[in-house]
Amino acid sequence: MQTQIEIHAEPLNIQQCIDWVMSPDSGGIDVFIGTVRNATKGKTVLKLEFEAYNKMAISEINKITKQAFKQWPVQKVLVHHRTGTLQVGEIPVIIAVSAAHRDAAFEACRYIIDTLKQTVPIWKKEFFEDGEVWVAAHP
Amino acid sequence: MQTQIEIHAEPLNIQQCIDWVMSPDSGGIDVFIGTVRNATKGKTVLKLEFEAYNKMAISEINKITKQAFKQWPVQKVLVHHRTGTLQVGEIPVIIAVSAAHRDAAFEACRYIIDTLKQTVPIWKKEFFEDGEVWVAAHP
Amino acid sequence: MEINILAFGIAKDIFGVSSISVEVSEQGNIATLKALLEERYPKLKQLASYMVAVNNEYAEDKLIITERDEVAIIPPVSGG
Amino acid sequence: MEINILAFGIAKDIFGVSSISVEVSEQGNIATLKALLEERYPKLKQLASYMVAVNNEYAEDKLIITERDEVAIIPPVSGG
Repeated sequence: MQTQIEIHAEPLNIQQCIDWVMSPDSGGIDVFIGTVRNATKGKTVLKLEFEAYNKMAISEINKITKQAFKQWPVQKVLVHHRTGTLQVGEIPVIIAVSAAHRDAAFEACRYIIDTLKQTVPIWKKEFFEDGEVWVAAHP
Repeated sequence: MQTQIEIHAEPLNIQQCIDWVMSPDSGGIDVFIGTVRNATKGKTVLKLEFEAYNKMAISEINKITKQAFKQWPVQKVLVHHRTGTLQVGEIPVIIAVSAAHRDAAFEACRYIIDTLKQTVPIWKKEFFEDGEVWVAAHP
Repeated sequence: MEINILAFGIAKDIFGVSSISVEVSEQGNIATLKALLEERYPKLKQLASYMVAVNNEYAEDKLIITERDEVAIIPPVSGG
Repeated sequence: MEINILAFGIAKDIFGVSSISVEVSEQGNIATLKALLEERYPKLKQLASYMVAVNNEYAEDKLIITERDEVAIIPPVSGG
């Protein structure tokens, strides 16, 4: 039962994340990698900016990973989130979960990204050709 | 809608697999990585051997990925399976799926590994201290 | 008492700065604070929703604020 | 007619080789072949199950085999 949580402005390293969750007693790893898409609702996206309330975000992610360990027999859980300006194709988030059996890895990984998007104080601004908008801010 | 299927005896390369499925119009990638576990049902595993009926295995995996494209709006699907002798911690299988939205990526990835384990002609022999056994061969 | 308030995301745009100071009565709670802020920054009311965090935890309306607390405005999150 | 049969996994261990030849009557189908093989290799009947593939496709019992077909014994799979 080990957790690694990081929020920083450096590019995320997929291989390092996966290496960290691997272990001889795990049989399966599920990894979710978010990537910056070139369009949203049909509008071209130029870039994204992510801002985090770091201390609280770490604390909220920690709650989520603790809950994942309670709900599923998982072995190692990693959540890395990037902040700052990201271009199309870059990676804002990596979640990796190892477990003896794949069910737990898939379900915990899915739970973590779904809950992260609901509760963790990180904000995304989308930049279009004709302006910019904080995602989800307005009804 | 692109697919890459490979079965070979060389070590699988996680980073290459993920790079291949990434694309500017995808927003999420789900990756499943199988790893050789050090024990099965409480018995220490020394190593595994994988054998494949290559041509038919490729054809069966192709059926699975086609079905995934039918069922979910996914963009790129990759399945790499290794054969030969694998030590504990090594990687027999990588499945990577990119999609505009994460639901499709998670569900298709899960479907592909679950179905691969049921229908694709690949066999695994487990080596223990006191003998060896073809997995699932006997009731 | 003087309460320092951190702002993130669109809240920072609405305040125009990343932190502001507001005068809250002793025994003032989160509801008091929200009413004060919405009066001064009516655009807060146009948000889909917003929360207040105290010492890195989401706070309920009835929580009493003290001068030593770290208070932050949390507009709708959109990480991931 | 002479049918060449590929064997994988535990079927290879049961046959002792990775491919065998069996004499099947003209118009013989998969069921005929299975009966022949189970008589010669009774251990096949102890498997959890096994399938026959013809030209890289799982074949039903009633499929007629021809000399040009690629036939393989598929014991329970365990990839992944």
